[in-house]
Amino acid sequence: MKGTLGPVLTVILAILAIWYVACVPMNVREVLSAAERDGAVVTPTDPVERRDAGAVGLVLNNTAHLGASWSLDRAKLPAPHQIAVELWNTTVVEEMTGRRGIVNSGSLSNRGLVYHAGITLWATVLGFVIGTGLGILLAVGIVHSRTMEMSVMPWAIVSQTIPIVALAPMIIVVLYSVGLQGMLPKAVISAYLSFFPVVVGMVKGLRSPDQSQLDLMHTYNASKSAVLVKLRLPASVPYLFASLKIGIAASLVGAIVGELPVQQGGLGARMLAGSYYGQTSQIWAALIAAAALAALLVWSIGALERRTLRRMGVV
Amino acid sequence: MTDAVISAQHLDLTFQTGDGPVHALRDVNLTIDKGDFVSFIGPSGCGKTTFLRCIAGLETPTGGDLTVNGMTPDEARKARAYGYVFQAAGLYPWRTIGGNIRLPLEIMGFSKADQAERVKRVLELVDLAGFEKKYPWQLSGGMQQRASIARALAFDADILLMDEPFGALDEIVRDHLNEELLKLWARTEKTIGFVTHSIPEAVYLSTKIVVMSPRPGRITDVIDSPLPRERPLDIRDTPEFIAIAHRVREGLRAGHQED
Amino acid sequence: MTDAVISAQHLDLTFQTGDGPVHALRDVNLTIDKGDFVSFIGPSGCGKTTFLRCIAGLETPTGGDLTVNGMTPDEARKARAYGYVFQAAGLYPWRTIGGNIRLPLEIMGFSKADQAERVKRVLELVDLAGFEKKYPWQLSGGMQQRASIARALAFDADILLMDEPFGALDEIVRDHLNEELLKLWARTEKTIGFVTHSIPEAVYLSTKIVVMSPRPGRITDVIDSPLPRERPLDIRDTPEFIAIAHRVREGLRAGHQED
Amino acid sequence: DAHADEVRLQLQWVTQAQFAGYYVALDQGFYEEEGLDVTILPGGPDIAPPQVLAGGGADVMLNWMPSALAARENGLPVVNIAQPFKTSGLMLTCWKDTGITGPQDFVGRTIGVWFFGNEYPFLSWMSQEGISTDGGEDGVTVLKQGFNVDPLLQRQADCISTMTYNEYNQVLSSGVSPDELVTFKYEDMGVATLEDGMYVLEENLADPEFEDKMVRFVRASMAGWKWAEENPTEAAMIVLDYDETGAQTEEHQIAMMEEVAKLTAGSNGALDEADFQRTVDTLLAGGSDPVITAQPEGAWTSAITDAALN
Amino acid sequence: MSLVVIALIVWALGWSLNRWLANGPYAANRWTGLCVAAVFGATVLIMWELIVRGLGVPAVILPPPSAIAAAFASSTSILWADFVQTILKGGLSGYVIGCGAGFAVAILVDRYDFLRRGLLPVGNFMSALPIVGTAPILVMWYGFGWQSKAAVVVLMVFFPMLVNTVAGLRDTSAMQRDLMRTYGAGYWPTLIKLRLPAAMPFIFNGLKISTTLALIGAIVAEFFGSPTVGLGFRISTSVGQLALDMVWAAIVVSALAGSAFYGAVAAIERGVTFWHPSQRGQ
Ligand SMILES: Nc1ncnc2c1ncn2[C@@H]1O[C@H](COP(=O)(O)OP(=O)(O)OP(=O)(O)O)[C@@H](O)[C@H]1O
Ligand SMILES: Nc1ncnc2c1ncn2[C@@H]1O[C@H](COP(=O)(O)OP(=O)(O)OP(=O)(O)O)[C@@H](O)[C@H]1O
Ligand SMILES: Cc1ncc(C[n+]2csc(CCO)c2C)c(N)n1
Ligand SMILES: [Mg+2]
Ligand SMILES: [Mg+2]
Repeated sequence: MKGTLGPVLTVILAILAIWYVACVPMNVREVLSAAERDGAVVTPTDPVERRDAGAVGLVLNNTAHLGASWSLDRAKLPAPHQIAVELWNTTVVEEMTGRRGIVNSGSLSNRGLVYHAGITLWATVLGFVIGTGLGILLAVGIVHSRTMEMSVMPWAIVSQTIPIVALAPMIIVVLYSVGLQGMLPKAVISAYLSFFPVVVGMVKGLRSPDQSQLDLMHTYNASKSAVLVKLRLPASVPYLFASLKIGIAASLVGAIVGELPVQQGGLGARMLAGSYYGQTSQIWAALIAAAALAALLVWSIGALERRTLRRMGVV
Repeated sequence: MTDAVISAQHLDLTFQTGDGPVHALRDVNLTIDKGDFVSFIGPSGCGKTTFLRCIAGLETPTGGDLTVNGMTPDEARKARAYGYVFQAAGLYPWRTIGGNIRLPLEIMGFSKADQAERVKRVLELVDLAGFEKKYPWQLSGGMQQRASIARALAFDADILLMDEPFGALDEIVRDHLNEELLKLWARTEKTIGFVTHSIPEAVYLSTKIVVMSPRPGRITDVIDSPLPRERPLDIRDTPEFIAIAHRVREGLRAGHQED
Repeated sequence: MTDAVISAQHLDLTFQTGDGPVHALRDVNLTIDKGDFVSFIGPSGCGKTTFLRCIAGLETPTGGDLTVNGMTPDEARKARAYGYVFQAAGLYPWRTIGGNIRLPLEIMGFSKADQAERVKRVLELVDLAGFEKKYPWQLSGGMQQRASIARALAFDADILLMDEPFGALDEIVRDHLNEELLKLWARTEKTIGFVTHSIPEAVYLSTKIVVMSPRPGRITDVIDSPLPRERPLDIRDTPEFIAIAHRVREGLRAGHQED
Repeated sequence: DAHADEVRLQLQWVTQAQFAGYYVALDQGFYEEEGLDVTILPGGPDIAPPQVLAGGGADVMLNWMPSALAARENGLPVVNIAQPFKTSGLMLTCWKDTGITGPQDFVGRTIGVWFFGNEYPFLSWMSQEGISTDGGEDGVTVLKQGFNVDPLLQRQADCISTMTYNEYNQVLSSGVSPDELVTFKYEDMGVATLEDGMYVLEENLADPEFEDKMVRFVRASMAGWKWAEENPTEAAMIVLDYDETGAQTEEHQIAMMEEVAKLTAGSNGALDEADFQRTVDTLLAGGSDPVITAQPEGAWTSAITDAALN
Repeated sequence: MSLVVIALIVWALGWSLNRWLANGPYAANRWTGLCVAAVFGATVLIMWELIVRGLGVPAVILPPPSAIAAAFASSTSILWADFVQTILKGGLSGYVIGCGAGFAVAILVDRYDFLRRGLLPVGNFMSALPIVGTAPILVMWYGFGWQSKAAVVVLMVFFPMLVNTVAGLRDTSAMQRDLMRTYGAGYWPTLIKLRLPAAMPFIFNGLKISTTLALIGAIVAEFFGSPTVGLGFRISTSVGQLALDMVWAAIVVSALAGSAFYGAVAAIERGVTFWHPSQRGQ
């Protein structure tokens, strides 16, 4: 942690600088079209020619008309401050002044990011808990049964090549048909995505005790359950947490994916709505909210990890 | 043979591995009496660990007879007839020293009060009173090894099997622990099986030294030590000591040259 | 001091760690002459490794003077004045034995033909001819350690620094390698700095034994060995040998008792 | 009340004024008056309403007739019970400066089309025009259009599919003037197909209780539509209230409502057999690769609307 | 209903066969693992078929495996074109570019500690951007063709590759590095002769993780706009047409391609990191 602040700030500043510069060529065609509509003469005049011309060339030929590069409504690449404004408006401003904001209505506004992040968060957590629970159970099974290991493990790997994300809408419809609606279908997708890292990590963790640690148990004539409780599970804790960090991030992706087809709120719905109406800064704002949520979740797991390991005495 | 605690007759063990069978023990005959301190010495791979594991019921011989306290090793294991100390201390890092010593007691179902009492007693025995609440990594290597001995002593088995317990420690600490071990043995009158690589260690500690040689592992020499039971550290500079050490070294060298 | 290959004067080294400074070496004075075989012995943490690393230019002293071949250690390192052998063989597992020995030669820009020739020669020197194409993990620990010595010898530096090279090996193999090392030293007339934990090893090998004690690490005794250069293995049972060993042990014990 | 009959309606897109009639009926209590407890399930990308219907996740769905008829041929017997949309709102919107003046100019162009069961009208149209859609030199290059008008604005396509009430407005509101565009309404091209009909599973219709429920549902929904046509602003506001994503804007929904009203204006809910036949003919005329291969039988019924509207 | 009972019987049979295989006399055989997995897979397929038929699950919800196989067999040319479009053009090119860039940046980041401390946290944050949000943006930027899919894949695989490579380059023991220093070796010899070889297990770990990510990225990106070919296009369009058998056939293609891709990388890994204990065991 020590000594990262300076470099991180530097990198962020560099990214922002590059971003602002990139806005010009990225948005140049829209900027020029808008300028042309306002009566400016741009070169080349024909929009079809402009489509086929290089962006840098357009920038160089029309340096006088680039003022709008950082303030376009439907920018191909919105400028950072546009996103910041959007973030501010959809969090603080909306809650303070919006018709449905917390000040005026007493509940979080569905036009604000906080409300949607909350929806996503709960689906994520629910899915994560389900996925982690099942993952641990399967890992325990795999470690104790050779049959289970040999049968299930290869297919668990193959299952990861199935583009579950692409199937999300179908899964949701299928779950509809068995009467599951609302948060649960999203949680199922979340669980599916977080399940695999947990299985892999826990199998590794439950197997991490070395032969002499197992032999020690054997010399005590310890039962399988005693070995599990007193040796395998404690030994697997560091592995578990490493997997949980991957798992919770995957879970978040799952929840967001699950929100795309069912437009009933959540950051996923928000992103799609942004895309649907060409509100690029809305997509970006939702994206950043999602990344921040992910960072928060991973950090929480990390904090839990530190606390647990300290309680266990493992530094 | 009335007093034989451990008795092996024509013991044979072959491991089936991917590269074909490994003959780890061949025709091993040995009797260990109650109260003996027996060291096993031999080059790497000669089967010392394997033999100790057979006694502990952790490995099943493929031939011959082996009894521990008159039972099969597996029965003896289930009767918790012995404590086992591994090369590395092998304390569970998530348990305190006290928790580690309590581990076998929990598994064997001792009462809470009994557990606490025993932990206290063995910690004193190995000179670690006051370290109960510490975690293993807060202790030096030598202290950890003492804790692992305490763990093996906690449930008061008559036999103590130790597989290179001091292999990872430096010579000075090792000397010190050897002294302590002898005292402990004198106090508790346990039967001890002890694996080591070090000739001085074997000679210093044992009443009986078993020299082994590899491929296939077998016993080449059994030396009954004429040294007194009471042994100060500088007994190692005496001619008797040096003579035994010499005999052990020769036995080892002979085994080595064969291959 | 005409012949001094390595010379340390009032050497001091303090590590700055999270828990405050660690005084690893204090006022170390030592001269090593050409052709000497110098062993460093002392309890764990007394600074043996640190001192060797200072000589190798891998660690920078915080005080005092140190010269190697009349240069600073760093210059000596860049001039490739020494070969260094670590405690574990530390062969790169993705290279064959031959490839490992070739590694320094490639880096130092020897010609292909020269490389092949040297690899062949040092492999013979350490008795590993025929193993050039094998990978490290296909060899026993002792063979790996020999290969790592070969690697240090390949570019023919005058100084050989060895940090517990045989620490991980069993006594018999160790004896054997000690014998080999002595022969090699006699043949090549190199100056050798050798760290060990083992008193017999130190006494058996050295012309000069440096006893160190910890916290802060310093030299407590320097023993010039009266043993002849030619040393059969059973010189270890002679009274001279035992006397030196005794002196070393006393020196060590004294250092230990202080804390 | 507790005895209200439950009806679940699956929309084919997100909550927006395209579905105003149903939200108005819900909001104004028209359903309640009919003794119905209606749940409106918003759709979204990649949610196939027929699939939801088949899985029992909904009782009624809204769908475009080509998609519904194709589902019928694929073994899912859905039946149109009402058709609130009289006129098609589907059109192609092209840049004028590409020089496109009519379908004959499509050759060699890139055209954005909605898939997911919505591609059938376009494919029928092109095969009627004799234009290949396989992307060759002498045909059009078809893109699977996403959910927005970016492909047109970015000029990744020369033409894209738009709805009169939605995407076209979006193009305009991004600063493009109508003069810069050429539009081809399917209605004008003679290839219009029926949109946004109400469909149920055939087997359910056999149940008189269900049929009665549908009668009441259609009656209330049509009342909702007529209310919405008369009060477009209020209707749009109602829709906004039901939008859980909070993404819709007032201005856009009002504009959408005004356009949608034009499409529903001609319908009292009953399906006009001539419109049905025109749709079927268009789809059958698909040349080598027709959307449906045979005249559908029993794909619609007037029983519900007959009962509902008298 | 009887079909469901049969399904349960099949399950019991399959499982006991596997128990016997896994613990019986052939347990050590190399092919037994494959057999057990195959038996398990076959059991699941048979149960699927029987249960779908037994319970009369509509084909538009879940088609039986036989129908999927039939659809697969009758549309091989379509599926091949989809495979080429999505996996070879979008996935593979993105994979190569993304992994290559991740590797190159890792070398840079490793060289300059300032960059490591600055870039990794920021990169970590950015890697949390879900693709479902970035994909529409990239489709807008790079068009509907495979290029935008490749861009999505690049974005997905870049960071795992970067992190793994950086971790790998630091995974040398102090002794191994000191050895290089005793030779007076500079940055480049140390990189080439020590750090890169030592990093290989990590690099391959990154490469393996990236295979599945590449596949998923390429497919999902097609949902946000594509030409009329590709696995993602096929899946989404076929769902709309209620051709669920075709959807599953496309999924089978993706699973096959993914497994083959993963297997190929793993095979190369075995060749390159033969020396690593994890590979030597087998
Ligand atoms: N589980 C096993 N499977 C196969 N071979 C084994 C197994 N355990 C030990 N061996 C082999 O049996 C022989 C004896 O091994 P053992 O561990 O008993 O030797 P050791 O004398 O304890 O050696 P060390 O001093 O190195 O500990 C060796 O060749 C070893 O490789
Ligand atoms: N890089 C370092 N940073 C901080 N402290 C160090 C470092 N290296 C060594 N030390 C400390 O310096 C002291 C001397 O260490 P050194 O490794 O030289 O001992 P040693 O005699 O080689 O011990 P051993 O026999 O265990 O190898 C020890 O207390 C050690 O903890
Ligand atoms: C994935 C997907 N793409 C397009 C449509 C077609 N569609 C039917 S109604 C409607 C709203 C128009 O504003 C649209 C776009 C769909 N249903 N799903
Ligand atoms: Mg052993
Ligand atoms: Mg050291």
